[in-house]
Amino acid sequence: MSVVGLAVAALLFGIGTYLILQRLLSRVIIGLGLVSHGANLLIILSGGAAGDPPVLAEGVDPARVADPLPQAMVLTAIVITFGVTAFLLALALRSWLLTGSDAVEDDLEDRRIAQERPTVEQPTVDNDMHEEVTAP
Amino acid sequence: MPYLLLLHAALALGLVAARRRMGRWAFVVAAAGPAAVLGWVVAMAGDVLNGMPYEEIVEWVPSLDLVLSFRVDPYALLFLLVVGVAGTAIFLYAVRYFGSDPRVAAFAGTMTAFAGAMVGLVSVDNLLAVFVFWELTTITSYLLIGYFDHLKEARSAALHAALVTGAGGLAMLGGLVLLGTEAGSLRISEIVANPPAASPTVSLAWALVLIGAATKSAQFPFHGWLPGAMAAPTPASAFLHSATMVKAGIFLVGRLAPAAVASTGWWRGSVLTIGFVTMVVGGWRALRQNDLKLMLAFGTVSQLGFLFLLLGAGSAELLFGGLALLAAHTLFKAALFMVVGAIDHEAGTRDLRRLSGLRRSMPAVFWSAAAAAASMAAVPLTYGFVAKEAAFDGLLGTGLVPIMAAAVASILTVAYTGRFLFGAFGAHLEGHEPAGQTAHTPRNSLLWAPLVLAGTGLVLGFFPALIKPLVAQATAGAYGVEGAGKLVVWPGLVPALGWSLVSLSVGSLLVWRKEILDRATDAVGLVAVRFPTADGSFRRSVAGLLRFADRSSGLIQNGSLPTYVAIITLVAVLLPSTSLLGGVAGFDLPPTGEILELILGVLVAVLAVAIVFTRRRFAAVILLGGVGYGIAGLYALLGGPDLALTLLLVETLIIALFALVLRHLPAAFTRPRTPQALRALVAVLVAVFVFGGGLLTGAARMDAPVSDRYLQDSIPEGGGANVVNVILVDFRGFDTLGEITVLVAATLGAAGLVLPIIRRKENAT
Amino acid sequence: MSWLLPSTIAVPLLGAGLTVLVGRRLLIQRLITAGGVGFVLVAAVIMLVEADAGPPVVAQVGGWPAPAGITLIADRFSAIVLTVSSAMLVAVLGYAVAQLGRDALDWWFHTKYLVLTAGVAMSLLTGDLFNLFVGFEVMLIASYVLLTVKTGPTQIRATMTYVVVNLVASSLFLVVIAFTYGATGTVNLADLALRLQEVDPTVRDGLGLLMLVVFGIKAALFPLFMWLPDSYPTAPTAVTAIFAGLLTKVGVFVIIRTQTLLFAQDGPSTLLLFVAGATMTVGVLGAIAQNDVKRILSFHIVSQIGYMIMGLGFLSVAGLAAAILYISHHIVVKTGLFLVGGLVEAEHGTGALDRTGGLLHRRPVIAALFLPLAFSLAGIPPFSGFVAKLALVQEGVGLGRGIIVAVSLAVGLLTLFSMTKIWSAAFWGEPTESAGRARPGMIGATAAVVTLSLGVALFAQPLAEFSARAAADLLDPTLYITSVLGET
Amino acid sequence: MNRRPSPILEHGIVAAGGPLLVFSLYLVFAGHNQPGGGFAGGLVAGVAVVLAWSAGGSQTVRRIVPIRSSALLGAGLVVAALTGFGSLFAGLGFLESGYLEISIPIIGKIKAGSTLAFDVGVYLVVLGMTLGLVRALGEDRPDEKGAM
Repeated sequence: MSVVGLAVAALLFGIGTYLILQRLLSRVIIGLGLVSHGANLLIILSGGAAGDPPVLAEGVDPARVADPLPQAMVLTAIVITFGVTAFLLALALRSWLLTGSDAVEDDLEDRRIAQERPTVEQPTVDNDMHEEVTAP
Repeated sequence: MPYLLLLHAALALGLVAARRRMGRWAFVVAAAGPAAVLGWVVAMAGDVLNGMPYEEIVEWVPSLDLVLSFRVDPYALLFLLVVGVAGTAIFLYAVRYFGSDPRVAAFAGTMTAFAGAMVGLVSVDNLLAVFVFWELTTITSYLLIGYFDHLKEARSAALHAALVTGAGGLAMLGGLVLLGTEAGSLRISEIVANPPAASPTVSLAWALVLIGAATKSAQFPFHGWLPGAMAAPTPASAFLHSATMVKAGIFLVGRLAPAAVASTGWWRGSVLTIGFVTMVVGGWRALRQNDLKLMLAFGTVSQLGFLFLLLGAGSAELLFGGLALLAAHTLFKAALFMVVGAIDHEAGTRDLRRLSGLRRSMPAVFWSAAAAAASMAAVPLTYGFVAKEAAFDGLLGTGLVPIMAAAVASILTVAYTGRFLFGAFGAHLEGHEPAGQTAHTPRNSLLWAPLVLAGTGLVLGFFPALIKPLVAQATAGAYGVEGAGKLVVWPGLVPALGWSLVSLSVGSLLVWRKEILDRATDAVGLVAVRFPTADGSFRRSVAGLLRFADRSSGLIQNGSLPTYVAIITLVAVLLPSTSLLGGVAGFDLPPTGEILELILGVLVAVLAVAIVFTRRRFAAVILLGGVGYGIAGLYALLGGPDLALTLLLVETLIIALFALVLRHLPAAFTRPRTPQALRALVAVLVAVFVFGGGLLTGAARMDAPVSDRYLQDSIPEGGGANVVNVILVDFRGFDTLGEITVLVAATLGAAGLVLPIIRRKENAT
Repeated sequence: MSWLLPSTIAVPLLGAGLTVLVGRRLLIQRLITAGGVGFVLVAAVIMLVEADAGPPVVAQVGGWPAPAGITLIADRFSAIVLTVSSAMLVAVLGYAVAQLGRDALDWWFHTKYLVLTAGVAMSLLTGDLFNLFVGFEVMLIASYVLLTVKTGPTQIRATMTYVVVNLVASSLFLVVIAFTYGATGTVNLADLALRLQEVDPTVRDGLGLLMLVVFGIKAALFPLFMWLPDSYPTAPTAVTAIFAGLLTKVGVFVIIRTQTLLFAQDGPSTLLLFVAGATMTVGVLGAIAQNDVKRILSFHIVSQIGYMIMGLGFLSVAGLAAAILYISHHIVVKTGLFLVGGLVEAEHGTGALDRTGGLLHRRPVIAALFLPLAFSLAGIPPFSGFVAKLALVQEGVGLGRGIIVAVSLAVGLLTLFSMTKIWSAAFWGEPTESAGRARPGMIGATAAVVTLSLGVALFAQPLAEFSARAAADLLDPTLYITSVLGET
Repeated sequence: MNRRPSPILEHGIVAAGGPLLVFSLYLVFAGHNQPGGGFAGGLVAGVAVVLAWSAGGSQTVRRIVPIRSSALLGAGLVVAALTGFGSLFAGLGFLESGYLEISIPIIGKIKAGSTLAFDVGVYLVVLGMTLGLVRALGEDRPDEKGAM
């Protein structure tokens, strides 16, 4: 764990989040990339102090090598992110090909519901003097 | 008893399944249900009346106290009798009421299911089991009211009934569970034997139960659903909404009243108030109706109010009168509903302004109606009179106000009864298109059921001793009091008789001199017009609910992805911070790291910041790649050559893939249209959280990491010197298996997204 | 039997690989898929029996003892959730095969379905925090690609919302892993349970809250749920049904697992109960505002999650037992409702309630399938939802938590209200012109789910007893920890 | 991007691609002891694929690697999963590693075991992935019959 590494990770998170909060999918993807870099760096840092590569060749002191488990986890995470990013790219491409835009549009149904609904039928006459309730 | 319920269930399912073959004759089959109930009642009557209640336990979910503990005492037996008698008569009547249509059989099946639920409701001793059957009657009622589902009124009436009784039911469930917890038992018999001590919690429980019962029995101010329920076909109205289901609430308050009175101070007063208001409001509105069925419906509301207060007030005398009246009500009201059904069926209208001269064209119907109406108006020598005498007798002991209120309601009852009888069978009113000229005597089967019920009312009027043991035993069972009241043909010159006669004569006067009534209604109308009706209030609250739902979900669910992400990240940052901030005080900063690390860090930071400001997509991608390479450098520095290698390769491929996609997109970003300050704030918070969280958690470490094991075992056990690789393929190979699955699925998905659309474009050109 | 555990995950994965290899031979693909999913069901049932008879079934994958290797563990809780989930996977597969027929639009549907199955199994069975991340990712990538089985602009937008939110969640999950590993030096859940006890309480509680948020996104808790109703309804029915039934419930499962195993507290958690109440209320209000069958049902997913969290919030044996019962009931009912929603759409060509009507007269069988599920969802007796809700109410009353009980009952009423809305608009009314016909296979699969739901109600007692045993295990995780780590 | 594949460039790429592929295989086999492994190997091979695309688009990729990417993906997943079951049938736990001493020319004698087979599976999947992605995203010519 070093302050510099941590600061870099934090910065990547901040900038990544800022980009994710945009509407253009290509910016969002880049933002996600930055955030996942930050997250991976954070995992590496969580392993504690830096050290030698954990390759146990002759003359390597196991006490001085870096924690290998975070490295393995980050490797897995990197590759998973790679796969998902590739999918997202395809999604952006398809969105562009279909709609001519890679902006993430709002959900139309939500918008519609947020607008005032035409008033539900109100009883026009509502008192005891005008009974015209008819049942079949 | 379980077999009786199974019989109903089997009949219901069978009828629904075989609906195409059955048609309206389904009702004959269905009548086997209530008939079996009747048979059961007769068979068990001896034992039960001799103090040996029928008991049987069927366990469903005993760990939740959900047990069908059947217990039929005289009180339950009376209700079973009501279900059996009304059910058999109405089912057989329904055979002729309906035409031939496969839907009729499904209707008959639903009615049977309801009958079964009602039987279960009155014969179980466990409150949760009561609730189960209670809700079953609610949903069957919903389906039955909506039978004419092409009519909007029928659909909304069904909803109204379901919502009001459903709301009451759920309030009641809360109350019942609370009551059970406080009383230490969910068995009615045990709660009545050992009522919980008075406390605010217990009061709340009783109040919730009272609300449930009041909604089900259409008490003021919840009564609005009952007239609407008249949208159901008449057999359902007669059976559910006058004879049985609406009595479920009355059944329950009657059962629980002894305990409720013992553990609260306000129960009796509330029940009396609710009952009286309901009586008067119901009677008043019955008087104003022109639709015969609606008139009966409001009349039912009024009678239910009376029964509610009699059974619920918690005294033996009132219970005695109430039970007697309950039997009377079943007989005359079911008969009158069937009469209306017959009129509607044959004359084509139920509007009493248009009906005329039915007395001549439908004499048998007229006589049934007359006999039932006489009982309803409590004319001497009818059973209605006998029962009402008993009720008045009990009320006299309660005070002057109650008996006066009851007398007012009785006057209204007499008045609308007269209006019913003369309106339907007398001459039609001037200025209205007459109907009923084509009326002919309905087929016999439409007639005998109301005749039998109305006739029974007359017979019991002469021989009240036939029913007295049941009523007396039921009262005795609840309060341990023998001889709480009397059922006699002629009571002698007692105060109760006086009140009866006053009600009858004033009521008759109102029927005779209509103008008095009209003037009175005009006067009352000036006030009443300012009050909303129950039905109107209900509709307004539903509309309000819909508006509220629209507004609130429109506010929260605004459909915008950036908003969602912002909320999520904010919560993720702020919620844990509430706890983490407590640990900020006092820990050592970790070392700054080597100088090379610093250089690389600054490089990465500069590249990342540049991404924000670039307006060209490709430049942004290149910068992202730069960040990746920089981080790969950091990894190499921190002791991760594998990581550095992999990241370099991945970044290269990502840039290549980006390039492939960006070929199709415009080179520049469009400018964001919305203000960015909020976004920046969220971003800063996230960054601070990551930094602080990293420091805090890093400082919190107490133990050595598990990876020491890997360093030891890698060569001897894992057979490899590269510990990271050994972890990936051996120690934690399972992760890797999952990971390559992600790659496979992502590739298939990406290809599936892009290839078809490119093909389509190719085909188009 | 410990080999069953990894096999439950690896068999569908192997199947997924094989379906890719056989290419476009639909029949073989189907057989492989049915075999894979069926195997999971059988394995789940066996593990359920085993875990109930003795200690949890544990496998250390690769033969590496915990905490070095990855532990898979089927205790009563995970076994019951897996069993119900895999039963739904089998039923929905039948529905999908019938619906897609021979004109499968997507050659890789079966592969994705198997990957999803494996992801769900992995997430439920793993005893390792990082492996849980991998399991989530497997499940999610399958769900991403399944959402795009049929793609128009609407689906693209829906998928974007879904993917981006879930990626944010995944990044936050990585933060959780980093923080957790930083504070403890392990990712094995059982090991974590021990080590976290020594960690500074402020950090531990902070981690607990962060995990609640991260998994709360998957579980669609208030206020993290908004992505769900925007994305679920656009997918084909079979896909939405399985998402609705399983994915959020996996989130709930993980919340319950982590909050009980890692962050044990004494007594009811007001925070959780508040979240539960808010989730219920906001979800049901959203449902009331909707006018489309699948959108209504999607909001109800959110609302119902609240009930499960309510059971967790009590943090008592009875409360957790109720939550487990609720999960088991809900997976079945929700899947079934979406399948019925698909039938409605198949008959009308749309799920918009202003363009449907009269299905009761045209296809009474669909109406008969809808009613028990709808009433069950609303918690009306005698259906399964009632039993589960009763258990919650009883415990809430017993603990004196009146407000949440009142909220839960009121939400039940509103649920009933919106179910009658569907019934009234789609099943009652003038029949509209038929736009198609639901295939017998689809109806058959739905009927199987309905039957199972009725079975849950009928056999509620054994289920309730089982849930109580599972809940007791959750509240006293000693058995879990020793089963994984051995006696230490 | 209507580029004609230039034969010279194409040959050059193939010439460079060959060593890259060999290097990628080396990474797989050496990865257990040196930095490398199935991922790195697969990614290096993937870079070779990208190079091939840049030389002449999807057509060239297809000519150089005439295998369907789905076959690679499926095979990789099956190999990796089967490795796990293989250990089961060998009487070990799922994915438990077993070893075999084999000698391979050039690289020399290595202790190859189930982990190597597993890494091969990983390699195949990663290669299949890059191949599939490059083909899908790189597709842009009307005359091409793209296939996964």
